[in-house]
Amino acid sequence: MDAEPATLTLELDGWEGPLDLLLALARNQKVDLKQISILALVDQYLTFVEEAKTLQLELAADYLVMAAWLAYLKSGLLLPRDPEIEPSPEELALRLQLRLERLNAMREAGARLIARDRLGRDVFLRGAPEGLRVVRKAVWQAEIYDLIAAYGRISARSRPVMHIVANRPVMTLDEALNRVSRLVGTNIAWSTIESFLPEGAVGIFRKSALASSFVAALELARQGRVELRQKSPFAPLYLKAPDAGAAA
Amino acid sequence: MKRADELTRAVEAVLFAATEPLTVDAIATHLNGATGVRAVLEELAADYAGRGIELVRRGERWQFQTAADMAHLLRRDRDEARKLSRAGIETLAIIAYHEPATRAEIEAIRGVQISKGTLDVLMEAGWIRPAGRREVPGRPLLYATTPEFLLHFGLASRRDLPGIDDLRAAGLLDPIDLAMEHAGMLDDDDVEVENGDEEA
Amino acid sequence: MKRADELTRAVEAVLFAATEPLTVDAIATHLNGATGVRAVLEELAADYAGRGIELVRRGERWQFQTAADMAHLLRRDRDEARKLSRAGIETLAIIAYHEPATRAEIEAIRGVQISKGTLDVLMEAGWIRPAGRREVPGRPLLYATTPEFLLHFGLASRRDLPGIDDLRAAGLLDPIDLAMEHAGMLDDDDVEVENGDEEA
Repeated sequence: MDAEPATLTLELDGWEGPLDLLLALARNQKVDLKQISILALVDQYLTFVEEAKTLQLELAADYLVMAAWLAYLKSGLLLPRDPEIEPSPEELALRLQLRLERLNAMREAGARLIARDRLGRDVFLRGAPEGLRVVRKAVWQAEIYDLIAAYGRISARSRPVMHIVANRPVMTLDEALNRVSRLVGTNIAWSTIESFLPEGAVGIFRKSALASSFVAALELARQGRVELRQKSPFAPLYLKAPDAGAAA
Repeated sequence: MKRADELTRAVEAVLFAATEPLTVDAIATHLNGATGVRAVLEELAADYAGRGIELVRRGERWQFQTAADMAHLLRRDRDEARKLSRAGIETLAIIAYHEPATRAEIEAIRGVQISKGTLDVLMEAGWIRPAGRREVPGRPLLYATTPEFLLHFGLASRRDLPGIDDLRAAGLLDPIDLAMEHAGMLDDDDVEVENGDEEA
Repeated sequence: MKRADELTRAVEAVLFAATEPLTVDAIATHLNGATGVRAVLEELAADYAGRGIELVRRGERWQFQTAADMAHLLRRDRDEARKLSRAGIETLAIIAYHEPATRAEIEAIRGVQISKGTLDVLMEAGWIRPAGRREVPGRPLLYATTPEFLLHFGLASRRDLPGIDDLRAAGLLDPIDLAMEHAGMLDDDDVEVENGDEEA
């Protein structure tokens, strides 16, 4: 880092870009970065680039871009100040100095960090730790109800079972066909399908009667013996005898 | 802790970082031929006596180890509640009602084979135990419940298990389809009536 | 050595046997929910200060390790082959001192692009990790250090990073625009212009 300018040319590959090179040159001024002379730094950089050209070393483009920018900065700093030019050369110079300070700070911080007593290199953990083990132990859980219900389930499964079809209150399709075709003849206006169910039908029987009557209504509609109307799905279903004219 | 001199600190560090017990010579070599290592080791062993760490000699080699009476801390048991599987609870129920029972008998009653794992789990839970062998060809192992079984399920004895009649009374013996139908019918009825009201 | 009470001995034993640093909670859990572990740790750390073995805190975790000044006796340079490049060291320092930091921020400080490999190496070492995204256009990825970073470099926390207080006081961890404002050389309008110039 503290190499003389003469060796800098030879170690061109060692610089990580123009800022890195500038920092090395600035540190060569051997003053606090806050006190460095930006003009002197610019001169050193431009000299370095000239030398590299003389030695016909191939410089990366960013070194040349930086050289051009520094030459512009130098002229700005030397010429009488034009208040129209923004940002001012002084501002650009300060900015460059701040960047160098920051890079320098991080470079030094990195060096101090890496030189710390590092685990596995300078500081060691126990060579042969016994280790901590967590042994998972299953605690099985079941309730008395689960046990009894399980036995009930097995018994129900394995016990001989006699299947008896219960006598259920139903309305057969034939019954429904008779009933609906008979009633629809007596009713000229649109009537809901529920009005065709037997009076006082409740529970399972009412359900059965409704289902059978519905199928009966479809069958009668197919035969042209009844007309159906429903505004929308699940809306009440209306039945009526067909108009005399149409039926004929 | 006592202030330690440099040699003591060095011996301490070397032994701590070592991956195996070290002889006095090995330690001395590590410390560039230091002398007096043996005396330091004796002192250190006394220093650490009664702490959670101790320095011990095994033959000619020395090592730090966790204090012997703290060994139980290195292994921690953690209880994990786990629910018994359906096969597990059914197998347990059959053994409880029919004990002692062989595996073949359990399978005959369940109508399905049981895996070895199922009996193992019940054994691990401490609820069943081997109870001799049935004196028939093949001498199959018999299984019976344990006192822990009664304890866990809050039973004074196996006679407290509800009998078949009790199960029937509780509806636990109803064939499944009929029980479902009952439940289903009731639900449907409720829905029906409501819909009717809404339409009206 | 001082006589130690049972909790102290237990904490000592558990930490000594552990293969990785432990949090206060992890120790307490291992000791079946013991309380007062933190106080015991502080005491133990003081107890061991100046011995060849030390009890140290790294982030939220505690561990025993050899004393740093014993390094000359124990140093092993096996890892020198994997020596970090200068780019790697600087990138790590920038992330550690500025965390969280985006790649663009790292590049702005270093004045060069960083190759993908540099971040990969640091990530592979387990010292940095992605830490969300900065909510600005492009939503760039943020990088931060890990608990292993503290462990490896022997830091109790990021506040222990060498010289971090001085750097912060000197404003060297602030972005350049902020420093320019402090210097009274920048109005808001200039910010845009500057960014373009920096690349020059």
